Amino acid sequence: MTMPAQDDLSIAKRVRRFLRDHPLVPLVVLLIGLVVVLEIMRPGIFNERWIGNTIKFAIPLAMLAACQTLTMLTGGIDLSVGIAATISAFVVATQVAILGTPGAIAVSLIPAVMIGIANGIGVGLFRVHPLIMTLGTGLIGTGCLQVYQRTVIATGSSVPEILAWLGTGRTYGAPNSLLVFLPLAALIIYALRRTGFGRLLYAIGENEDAARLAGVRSWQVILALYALSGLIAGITGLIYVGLIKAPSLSLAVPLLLPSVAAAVIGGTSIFGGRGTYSGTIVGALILTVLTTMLTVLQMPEGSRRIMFGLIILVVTAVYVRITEDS
Amino acid sequence: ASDYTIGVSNTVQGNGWREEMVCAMKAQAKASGKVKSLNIAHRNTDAAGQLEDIRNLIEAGVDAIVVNPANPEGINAAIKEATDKGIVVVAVDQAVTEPSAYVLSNNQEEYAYLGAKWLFEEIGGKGSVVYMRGAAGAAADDDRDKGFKRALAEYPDVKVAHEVFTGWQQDQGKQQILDYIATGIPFDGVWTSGIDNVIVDAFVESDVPLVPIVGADNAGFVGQLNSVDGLVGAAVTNPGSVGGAGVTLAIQLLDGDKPDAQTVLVDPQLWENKTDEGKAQLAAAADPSLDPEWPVSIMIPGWTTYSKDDIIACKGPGE
Amino acid sequence: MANEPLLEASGVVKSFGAVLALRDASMQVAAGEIVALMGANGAGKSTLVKILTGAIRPDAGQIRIRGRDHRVHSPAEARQTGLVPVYQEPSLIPDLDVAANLRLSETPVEPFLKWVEELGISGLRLDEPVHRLPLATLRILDLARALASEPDVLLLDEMTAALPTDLVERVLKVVRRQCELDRSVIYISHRFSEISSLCDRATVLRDGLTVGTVDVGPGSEERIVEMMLGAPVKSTEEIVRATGQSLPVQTQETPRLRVRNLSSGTKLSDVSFEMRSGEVLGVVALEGQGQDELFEVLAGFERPTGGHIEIDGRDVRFHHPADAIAAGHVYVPGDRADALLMQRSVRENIALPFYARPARWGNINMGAEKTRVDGAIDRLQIDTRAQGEVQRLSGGNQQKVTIARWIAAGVRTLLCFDPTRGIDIRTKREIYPLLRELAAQGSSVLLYTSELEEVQLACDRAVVIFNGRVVDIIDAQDADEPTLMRAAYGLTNGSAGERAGDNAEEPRP
Amino acid sequence: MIRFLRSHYWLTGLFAILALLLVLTKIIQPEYGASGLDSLARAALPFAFAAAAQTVVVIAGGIDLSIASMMAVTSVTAAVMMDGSSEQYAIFVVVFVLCLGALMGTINGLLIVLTRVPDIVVTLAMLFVWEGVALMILKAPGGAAAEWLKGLLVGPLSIPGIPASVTVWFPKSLILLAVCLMVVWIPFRRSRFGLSVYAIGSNSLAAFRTGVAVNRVKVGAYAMAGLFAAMGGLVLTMSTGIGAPIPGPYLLASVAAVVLGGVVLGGGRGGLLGPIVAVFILRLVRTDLTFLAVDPNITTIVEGTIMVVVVMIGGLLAVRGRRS
Ligand SMILES: Nc1ncnc2c1ncn2[C@@H]1O[C@H](COP(=O)(O)OP(=O)(O)OP(=O)(O)O)[C@@H](O)[C@H]1O
Ligand SMILES: Nc1ncnc2c1ncn2[C@@H]1O[C@H](COP(=O)(O)OP(=O)(O)OP(=O)(O)O)[C@@H](O)[C@H]1O
Ligand SMILES: [Mg+2]
Ligand SMILES: [Mg+2]
Repeated sequence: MTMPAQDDLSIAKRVRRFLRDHPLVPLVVLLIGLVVVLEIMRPGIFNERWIGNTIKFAIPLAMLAACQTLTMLTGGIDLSVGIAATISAFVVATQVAILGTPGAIAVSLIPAVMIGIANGIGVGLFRVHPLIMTLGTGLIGTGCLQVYQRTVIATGSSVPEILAWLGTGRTYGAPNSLLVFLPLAALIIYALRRTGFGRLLYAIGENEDAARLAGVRSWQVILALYALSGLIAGITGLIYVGLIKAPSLSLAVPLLLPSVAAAVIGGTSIFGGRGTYSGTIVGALILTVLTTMLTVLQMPEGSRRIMFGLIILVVTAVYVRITEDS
Repeated sequence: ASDYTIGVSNTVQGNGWREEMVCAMKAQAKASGKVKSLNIAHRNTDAAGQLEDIRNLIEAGVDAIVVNPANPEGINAAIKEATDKGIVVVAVDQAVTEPSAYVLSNNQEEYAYLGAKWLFEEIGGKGSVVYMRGAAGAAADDDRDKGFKRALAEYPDVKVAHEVFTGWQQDQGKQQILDYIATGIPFDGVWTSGIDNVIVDAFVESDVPLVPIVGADNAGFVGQLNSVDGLVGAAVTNPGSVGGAGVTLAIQLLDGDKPDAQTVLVDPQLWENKTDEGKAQLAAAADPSLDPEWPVSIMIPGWTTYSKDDIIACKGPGE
Repeated sequence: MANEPLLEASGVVKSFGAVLALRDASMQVAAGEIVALMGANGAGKSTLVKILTGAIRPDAGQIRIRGRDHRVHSPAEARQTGLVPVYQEPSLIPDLDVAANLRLSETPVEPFLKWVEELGISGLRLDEPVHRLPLATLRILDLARALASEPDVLLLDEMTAALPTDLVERVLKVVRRQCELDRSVIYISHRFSEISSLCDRATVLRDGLTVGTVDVGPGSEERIVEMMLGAPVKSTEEIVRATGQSLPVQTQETPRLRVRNLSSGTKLSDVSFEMRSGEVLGVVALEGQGQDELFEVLAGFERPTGGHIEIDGRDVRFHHPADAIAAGHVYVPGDRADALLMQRSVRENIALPFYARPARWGNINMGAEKTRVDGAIDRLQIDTRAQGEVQRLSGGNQQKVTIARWIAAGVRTLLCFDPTRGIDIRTKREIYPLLRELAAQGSSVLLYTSELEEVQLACDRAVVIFNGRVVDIIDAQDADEPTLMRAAYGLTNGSAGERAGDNAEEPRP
Repeated sequence: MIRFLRSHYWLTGLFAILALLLVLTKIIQPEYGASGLDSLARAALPFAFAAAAQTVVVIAGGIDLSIASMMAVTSVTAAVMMDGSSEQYAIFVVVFVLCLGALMGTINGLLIVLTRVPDIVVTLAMLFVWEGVALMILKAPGGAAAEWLKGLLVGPLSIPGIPASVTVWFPKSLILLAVCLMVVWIPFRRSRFGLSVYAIGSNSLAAFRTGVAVNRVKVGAYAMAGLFAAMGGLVLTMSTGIGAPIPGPYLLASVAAVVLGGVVLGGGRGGLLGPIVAVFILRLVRTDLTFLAVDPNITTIVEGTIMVVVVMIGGLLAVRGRRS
């Protein structure tokens, strides 16, 4: 009877185990791989300017994806973030002339948070399916934005300096939006790992009955969660309007599907209980780099989209292979 | 007497151009004094969804329908059903192939041709341009592509360095041009399908020399043509107010005045900021109080009778 | 059993990532033989069953059936070769009705119904969705389905763990009959009484290793336990006696918990009893007599439709388990899957109640958390080799985590619903004293158990419930199995209701 | 009966809402009648097929984000093939396109099973792939549809012997929908395959232990979704007379209908009827809003509110139902 010792493992096995226990590593490796491919496709693109641009565009995506990650952890989803962000952006641009920058920023976050609270009440207290609830509040938000837009057509719009500076400016080559994003990301990562609230998100997502048994009133957590999601979406809208500098009525709406994609590519499960925000951030970067690839690929639009889809598939397939058990 | 009810069907929501179109319809209906109410079906959908909306409008008993068609052929069946019931149908912005409908459309092919020709001329008839199209698979984009290709054929030394679809989305257009600028591959001009002001911003923010840029007459871009140092460019008009013109045509038809032709094309104008004449046109057209996404050509002489205040108020009859 | 073995496994190895579940497992079963597979929680019994029936693949090892190599890739293939398991977890599809489940597994309905009847379940509706059935019924249906396919080798993995005593008797009878038909059974259970009444031999696993096979007979129990645990152990009675002296009862004292005329829905009607601090009060009942509802009401899951709950003399109303917890009432449910976050770590599972209130949503003091959690892990001796995810723990260790949580969070009244279900003898010997110890420190414990012998080992008194009412309250020294059994069937002499009522008013010394 | 109502409280509630809406419609627009029903049915067709496609995969425990894109592929394929070809050839086209749909679905399913990537990611990727394929087949809206195919959707059914005043209430499009769905769904529900789809959605480990070939069943479910998507694509071409390569708004609508229809995301529970009724409810809401000539922007608000409120009421009813 031999005792196969625990450390008597081949290097390959050990590498695999390491990758499995640190799922962020393969994700980052895949990201780097994509960048290398891009550089081969378009030599010279990998420069300071491009990196800056990529980060600039990845940040709003990663922030909206934070809303998806957090809600998905509880088995939910937030389809209203695209419109919530857009509303904040539009309100700030139209109110800045009237209220001044600080006032406009403060006022612009209110509707986003209200959408979040409405979601929280619907999902947490009335048990409406998050998908329907957030789809519904998204529609309601869209309508309200259009009505609001009617009332302010004559006032014109302008993007506050500070937001433009945050959205497009750079300091020592680094995008200024990092000033908002890095603390936010650190806070989210910390909150998920080291706070009671974070623990409860995972707990509710995996087994709500078990959480209840442990004395958790889940509606409280859900309400706080969706309100937070709305707030993050609102802040994202502000950063995004600073970046695009054109407050349109559908500004951040196109980011909705990619925000879900960034979270799932980063390893978050839509059924709840599994996922990390650091994975989501890398997922957002991967998607942004893929979009660039799609832009610089010279081929008909149809084949371009096919390539885009296939790359997403291959990247995640490789990732799954590397990280799965035995 | 103000007793007509007019139905409106539109399939894109949340876009400044379409908002202006709807406001022009409302303002014109009110200004005409002949419309009791407007019944507007306005949402994001496809041709099949528009069929549904038109049929609902028929059921609702409207006298005329002004429609911005999702594509030229897809809604013919419902248009036929409407005209069979004696309802007047006017297609605006985009033509339809159903012969019983009247068409009052912006000339999309000409839009692209005019701008592209100016651009190729501007870069001296040779060099490479970035071709930033609209949404892949959209009928209007296809029409514009025909115009662009026609101009391209006239300038054999002009090459398309890069062709992308912005999906008519500001953020996408901006990221695409920034990505392309980052590759460092030189190019001599940019043609856009209306996603224009973010392109100028991208050049300014990236600190690279501006190249000639062609866009639409959106308030934001027109303002930039007037104010951005070193920007040479041209705005091609693509009036959203064509909606108001459509309402006028529908009322005329209901009143029994048949126009000479079934199809009226509104031909675009080009305003460039190279010549003094062009500068004057642009300065006159500029309107910083408008939403940057709104085309500045808020009226079509001969077709619309409302005032600027009317269209900005965006109120229909009875509101 | 001289003839060639029907089933023979040798050198079976299986690892799950870092956890080596089986190192070198082997066993033999001859035709017509009932072999017990014994081992502590996490020894690898379930893993071996899964490998034999094709649910998972071994890393190495040889399995032969009737001398021929046995390679199956799915339980369906295994069934074709005559190997039919009843796994430790229910395997019926929860959202389908019973009939659809039978169709899916291609089980003939007639024999199935016959077995169900024989196993003591009456009034089963074939169009009932499975998720509405109680756990015990699910286990019986699993078994009936396995029997209906007339297996050569039947593998029963803790089949009886969740069953009340009456059903266990039926199961044993049916299993015993299998070997008369020259069929074999591999039988896993932590209950020695079952093993000695049923099995011919016992193969013992320890830490994934087959340490030997023992013929079951008088006196073999001590040997088996020694092999399982690798060391001689004190008997249960000794341990319990050492810690669990019944407290002298002070009648004046306000009871910790007083339940008056409690009812809930149709299942629970008019239950009254009292429980004092420092008392372990047993609850004894046959399947479905209202004990589930009683615990759910006391734990704040359901609102009672009538009656009162008093804690320390004050009337309380629970709207949510959180209210109950705030009042010191904590609940350990019978089905551990209800209580655990299977994908999270042992630590997070144990620490979960710490953060339930919004005031505690903030920063976690990791050091303090670790101390508390480790304390509870030590106290319950949880095998934390696979602590990264609770689902990788063996069933018994999972069960311990559900209790450890409340040891760490603090408890005044512990509502334990069958806590020793599926728990090995060593752990049981840890849990009884633990309950007694908690009681000795001033907590009270309400303990429902499906194993009647536990009542005398762990409890001070036992409340017997029949048909939603308290029919008797029996002191531990009188609560031998026959007495309890008779009471549980509602066969107490005298007017049970009155006696129970008297008891509630004026507890017997 | 009571037992049926109780166990199908969700469906009962949906039918009640539908009936209520029909009454409401009649009040708003007294002329609403057979022709209104006809256009309602025609409008519901593509949504109904999209919802059916989504229903199958959701029951199987998955989700398919590529449904609208597959509808676009099949729609343009049909339109291109029928462009300039004979009326009889269209029969072949229909068969071909249905097979194409099933094939696309099979590819989705195989990729999920083989790559072991979660369903949502695979079908998200395939959303782009199928969209690209549609664009490669047709750059801009175009193509044609056979006249008899278009005619299948128009007007009421005419059955000899039954007076027109009766048949007028049976729009061909509604009959077509019912027939297409039943031809696939009834055998599906009766088959072992159908059971297996519910089983893997309910608990795939238990299904595997019961002897279900989990992967094969999953691929089958996706293939069936592809088939329904192809039907959806075909009716798009039939109603518009052309093919359009840009996917319509059917993805979110299908998910919404599935959830509204009482199919549980995560799998195992629900049926086809619920989502179909939900589709009709959503369409009828839109009709009513058009009749009321509500300001178009308010329309969006009302639509969102109704969606949320319906589910809220449904949820409250469900809780009541369980209590009693
Ligand atoms: N403090 C409170 N304020 C407002 N409503 C409450 C409060 N506590 C409970 N409720 C109501 O009671 C219901 C139950 O909510 P509670 O938080 O107690 O349960 P839960 O944790 O959400 O679990 P479950 O939904 O599974 O019952 C809620 O829908 C809510 O309407
Ligand atoms: N899927 C898995 N992943 C990781 N580890 C596992 C897995 N399944 C089982 N194990 C580990 O393998 C060991 C053996 O588990 P197994 O379930 O076979 O024990 P058991 O003897 O059946 O215990 P019990 O009596 O508690 O049911 C345990 O340490 C367990 O943690
Ligand atoms: Mg086990
Ligand atoms: Mg509750």
